[in-house]
Amino acid sequence: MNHPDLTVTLGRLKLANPVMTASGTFGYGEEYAGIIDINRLGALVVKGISLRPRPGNPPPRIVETAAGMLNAIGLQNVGLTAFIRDKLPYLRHLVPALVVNILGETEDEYVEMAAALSDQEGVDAIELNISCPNVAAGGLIFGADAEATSRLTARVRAVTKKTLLVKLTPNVTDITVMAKAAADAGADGLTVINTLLGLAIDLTTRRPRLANITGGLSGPAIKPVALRMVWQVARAVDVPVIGVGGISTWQDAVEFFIAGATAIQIGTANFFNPTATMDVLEGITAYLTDCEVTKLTDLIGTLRLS
Amino acid sequence: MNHPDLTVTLGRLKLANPVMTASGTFGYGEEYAGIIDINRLGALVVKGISLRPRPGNPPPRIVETAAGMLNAIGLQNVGLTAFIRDKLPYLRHLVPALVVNILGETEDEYVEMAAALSDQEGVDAIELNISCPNVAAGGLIFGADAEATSRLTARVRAVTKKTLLVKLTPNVTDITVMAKAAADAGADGLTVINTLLGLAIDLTTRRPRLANITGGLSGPAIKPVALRMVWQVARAVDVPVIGVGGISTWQDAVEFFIAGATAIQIGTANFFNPTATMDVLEGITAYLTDCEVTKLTDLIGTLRLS
Amino acid sequence: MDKKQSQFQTDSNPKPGITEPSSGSPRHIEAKVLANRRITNDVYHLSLMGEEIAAAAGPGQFVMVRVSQAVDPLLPRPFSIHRVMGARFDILFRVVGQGTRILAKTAVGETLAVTGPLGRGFLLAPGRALLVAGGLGLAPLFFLAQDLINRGFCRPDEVTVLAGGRGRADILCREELAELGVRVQITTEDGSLGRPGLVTSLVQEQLDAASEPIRLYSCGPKAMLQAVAGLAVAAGCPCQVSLETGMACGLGVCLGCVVRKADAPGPAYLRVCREGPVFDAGEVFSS
Amino acid sequence: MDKKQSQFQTDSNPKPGITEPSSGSPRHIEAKVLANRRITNDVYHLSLMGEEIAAAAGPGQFVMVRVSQAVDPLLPRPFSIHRVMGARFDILFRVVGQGTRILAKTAVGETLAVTGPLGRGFLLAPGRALLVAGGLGLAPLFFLAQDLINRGFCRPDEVTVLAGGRGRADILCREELAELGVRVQITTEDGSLGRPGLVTSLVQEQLDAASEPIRLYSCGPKAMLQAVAGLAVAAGCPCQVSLETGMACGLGVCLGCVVRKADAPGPAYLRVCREGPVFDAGEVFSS
Ligand SMILES: Cc1cc2nc3c(=O)[nH]c(=O)nc-3n(C[C@H](O)[C@H](O)[C@H](O)COP(=O)(O)OP(=O)(O)OC[C@H]3O[C@@H](n4cnc5c(N)ncnc54)[C@H](O)[C@@H]3O)c2cc1C
Ligand SMILES: Cc1cc2nc3c(=O)[nH]c(=O)nc-3n(C[C@H](O)[C@H](O)[C@H](O)COP(=O)(O)OP(=O)(O)OC[C@H]3O[C@@H](n4cnc5c(N)ncnc54)[C@H](O)[C@@H]3O)c2cc1C
Ligand SMILES: Cc1cc2nc3c(=O)[nH]c(=O)nc-3n(C[C@H](O)[C@H](O)[C@H](O)COP(=O)(O)O)c2cc1C
Ligand SMILES: Cc1cc2nc3c(=O)[nH]c(=O)nc-3n(C[C@H](O)[C@H](O)[C@H](O)COP(=O)(O)O)c2cc1C
Ligand code: FES
Ligand code: FES
Repeated sequence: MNHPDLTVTLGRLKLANPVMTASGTFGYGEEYAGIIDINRLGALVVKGISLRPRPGNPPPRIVETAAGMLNAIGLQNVGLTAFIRDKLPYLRHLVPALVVNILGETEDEYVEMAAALSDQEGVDAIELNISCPNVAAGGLIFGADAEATSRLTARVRAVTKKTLLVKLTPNVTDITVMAKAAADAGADGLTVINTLLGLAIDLTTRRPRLANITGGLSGPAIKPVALRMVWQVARAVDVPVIGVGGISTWQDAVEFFIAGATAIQIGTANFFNPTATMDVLEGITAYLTDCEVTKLTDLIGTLRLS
Repeated sequence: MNHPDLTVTLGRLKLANPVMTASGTFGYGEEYAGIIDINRLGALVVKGISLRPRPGNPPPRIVETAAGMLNAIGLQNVGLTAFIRDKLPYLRHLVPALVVNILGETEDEYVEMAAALSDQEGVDAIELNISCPNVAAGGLIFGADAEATSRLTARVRAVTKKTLLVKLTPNVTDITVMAKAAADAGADGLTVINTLLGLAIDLTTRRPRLANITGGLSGPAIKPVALRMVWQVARAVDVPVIGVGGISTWQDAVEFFIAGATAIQIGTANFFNPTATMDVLEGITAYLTDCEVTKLTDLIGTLRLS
Repeated sequence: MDKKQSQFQTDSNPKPGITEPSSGSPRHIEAKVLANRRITNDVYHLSLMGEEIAAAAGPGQFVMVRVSQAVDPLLPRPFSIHRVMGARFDILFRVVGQGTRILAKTAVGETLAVTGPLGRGFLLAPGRALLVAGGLGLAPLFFLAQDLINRGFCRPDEVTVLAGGRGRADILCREELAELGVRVQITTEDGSLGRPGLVTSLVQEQLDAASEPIRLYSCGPKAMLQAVAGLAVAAGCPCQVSLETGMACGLGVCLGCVVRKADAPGPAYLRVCREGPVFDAGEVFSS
Repeated sequence: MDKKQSQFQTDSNPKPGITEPSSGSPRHIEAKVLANRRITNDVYHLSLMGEEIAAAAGPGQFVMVRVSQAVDPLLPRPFSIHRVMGARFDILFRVVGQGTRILAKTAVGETLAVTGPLGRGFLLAPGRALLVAGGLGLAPLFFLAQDLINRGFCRPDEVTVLAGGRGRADILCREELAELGVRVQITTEDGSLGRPGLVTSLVQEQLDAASEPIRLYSCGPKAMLQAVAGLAVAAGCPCQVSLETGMACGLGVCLGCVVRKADAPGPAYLRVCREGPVFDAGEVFSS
């Protein structure tokens, strides 16, 4: 059999393959340059950007948990202007599609950022983070409210022709409600999921182990929850779903495709296995070849229920 | 220092110590009799009982996940009548407090069961499972709806003087809303949390790995989420909170006490360490002694935030 | 379930008696590794020290072994008891995944948390015995053969072991069986040892040739068990089968390991760890 | 951050030059375990094969080691590079928790996934050097002492190592240091070796006695580093400190390992894995 066709489409954006990095876990790509060939990625999602630079939360910012980790980085980033000036020139020339993850404290901030990025050559998609649990203002409130999700998505949609992804939070009763709100308001794709809100306590000091008190749980621990939500969302909406949450092996990735994901993002796995993206890419290719599936898209959403 | 005082109070029920078993993970106690001295437990929570016997879901019913497991047992149980007839006589004579976990398909069923159990000597508390994700009718719908939670709790409260615990689901946007609903309607305590809804897929068959499709995620993987919710609920209500979710060591248990739990339940840990309850009990005792805390209740809710 | 338990009164007698399978109160111990030897390409022979378990174990029972102190993998793994010698008990295991991979690396002198003996083992009975093993199914059947002889149920020449495997490497314990003096016949799918083909062909021959009633005891892949049970029923011979399913607790509390009860009116389930792993074929395979 | 990076142009030169700390492009390799020896009660000396890492490593840099293939523990562990010999590099580690417990059991011949060399190491400079180690802080400082001499920054007698520990067992590498020919002074809190008390008392003496400017390089517990930095500032001597924080990636992407930047107008953070682990004392301790 020939090399299987791994291309997938998100809105009008075509990816050479479905393997993306998850925001906040891959820096701006450069950091991995000596370790993997980042040009083999389908897409690179950069760390969340805010309108103004943010110093982030005080440390400690991370805690290891059973098969997972909590983080409360607090969206430390250089801000939109510096991003466009200092980071984009390098990123623009990479082969993978470039997805810019943004987080605003207000609707207006999201809209302003999306508009500014729309003019930027080399930015292929905007991912709205309406689900970051670690920022006091903004963030979670949008993601847990269908009406706010709808309004925000529509307003951003109105100012950009770039592929628009909306990243959903798992910390809701029914994720399909938020998914439909975002899809109906014009999202080209949905990223499912962000982190689960968690807490860890230091027995010696009796303080939270994160300075921010709570943080976002990621890693293999959350994979079953992420997979369930991807499956639910993929059945509920017509736009492509990007699966993320605990994916660390090609087997994990294939589960997400079968559940209905069109593409997948790898987050925490980059930390404990810096070649995770490449391992997953190679594994998917081999799996499709073995199963004689010529196109990855033929695998998507093939979960058998009876 | 003397042996620390481990007694805790749930409603009018006094427990010799805060270590309980979690429903569905300890059978009816007998099974562990050769392995640990079950009379050293603070309380024993039996497998969920329904009004009529239930065969449960077809297999496969369990899947191992990273630091966790999914289960979809489907509440296989002998039914209320057989429970009272066959199991209660043995359970009644055990030292630990006896908590009967019940799940109804309708409000009326819950009320009928609670009323029947109220007459039973040896039943110390009733735990309303309004959060089981694996039963098609009933279960989750109550737990994700504050009004339904309130109404159900009030109706059950009206028919029983036994200590009434309400067990909450984590699969909601804001667990404190459900917690307040249950507490205001007369619950003596809240059990936090039941399992997170998850999915796993078999790559070979492309089927869900559970016959029930989705299942409940438990074990160390979910501990950070459970701890966060216990902390949130303990701050939101005045009734005692029973912490459950991923507790497998005494350190885990102490985190829950600091977060605000009055007692803790051990579930999945019984499977991978059948002496977990005793290990936790001994560890808590040693910790309190080391820290010169004379009463466990002095530890509860002592999380330092500044 | 209740019916079955009362029928055998299992909990009152920790040792296999004339007609009762083993099912005592299990113990949880830290067992020292006495040996961990690779015996074929992917099969290991693990010896553990544990008087409480060894003394109570009967053929067909199993232990749950926690392979590491980490919570990945989370759950203990079930393994049949292969033999007991004084305070020592052995298991044979094949490396198939993460847990057994870790187990293979466990060094002599380390300890493993083990719970057992668990489940209901084989019901021993006098008279001619046909033990049908597929691959590692031989692990508990060796223990059974030994016990049938040592406890006086059978003379060695009354015990026939049929061992099937894919190839020569799958046929285990040949020397040990020879020492016992039982009759052994072998099939391999690739013909590299014994007769080429499936073990079920030998079963049919044995049944055909039998002049007296013969009891079947079988352990192996599910398809094989089902085939063996079918042949036994057709020949009117009693047949016990030892099943495997995924397990969390091994103690009967999680209700995760069930199989459908055969020929029940509605859906009804039996716990492999408690009502099994050894069942009368008719309990789990409908005829 | 950006300012600092451009100041040192770190990424362009993978080897420590006259004034530049090491900071090349890290590699991710499967490194074979050549030796894993217990050298004190709870400290191990691990030797790994990895030309790519050994060749690029400079003193003060570290590696991330994944202790097992399981996802518990999930994250790789950071360890300072202790020495390099050809294609081999060594670390010293103390068993303090789950990860190091597993690492201690790793056998010769197994492989470990290792990423490195990581971070910015010590800035080497000519002239008298005072290396102040607390406990395992000696691991990277030994490498530094060796490099200062081998690369011609210092004559052996220009390098003084002050090693402090709780007791005699905490004072590591005494023979290796003796071979290097550097001056060594020891303090232990329990007085079981060298002078009783804290290493900082020796630092003060050295500073007091110094006739010429002296450079301090320090690695150890945070309180010690802070004290050493304070003494150095008071004496007007440059001081580098190597910090430890919890890390997830080691590569600068997770932003999890930060420390507060000293004397910045608002809150600003430095990544220990990237801008560090070696900092100029003034960057991280306010004066
Ligand atoms: C009562 C009982 C007795 C057993 N006795 C033995 C024995 O004596 N020797 C022995 O080697 N094994 C025995 N097994 C099977 C053994 O428990 C599994 O092989 C083991 O748990 C696999 O663990 P793992 O982590 O290596 O593989 P996993 O990573 O858990 O699984 C690897 C692969 O094996 C499959 N698998 C896992 N468990 C089973 C199972 N029970 N049956 C079939 N496929 C499975 C998985 O689906 C997966 O494809 C027994 C099982 C039971 C229930
Ligand atoms: C840049 C850097 C270089 C290091 N070099 C060395 C070295 O050369 N040799 C060595 O033995 N160790 C070194 N460490 C520390 C080492 O990384 C930790 O000891 C190790 O990660 C502990 O892993 P564990 O799983 O055994 O312990 P865990 O179970 O993770 O932790 C056990 C206990 O140790 C504490 N702990 C964990 N990590 C640290 C830390 N970084 N600092 C202080 N306390 C900690 C925990 O809070 C906990 O109380 C270094 C750390 C960093 C950041
Ligand atoms: C350290 C860290 C930083 C993160 N930063 C962001 C971010 O800036 N924006 C965002 O949308 N998600 C962020 N995430 C969430 C991840 O992109 C991803 O949704 C989540 O971690 C689940 O995937 P995983 O289990 O593969 O890590 C971050 C996650 C981690 C662990
Ligand atoms: C196999 C299994 C069966 C369970 N059955 C019940 C049940 O019948 N009723 C109930 O309220 N919770 C049930 N639970 C949920 C547990 O009581 C507990 O809330 C959950 O597992 C989280 O705790 P853990 O992580 O310590 O297991 C079950 C959990 C498991 C794993
Ligand atoms: S394995 Fe838990 S009931 Fe059988
Ligand atoms: S450890 Fe990830 S940025 Fe430093």
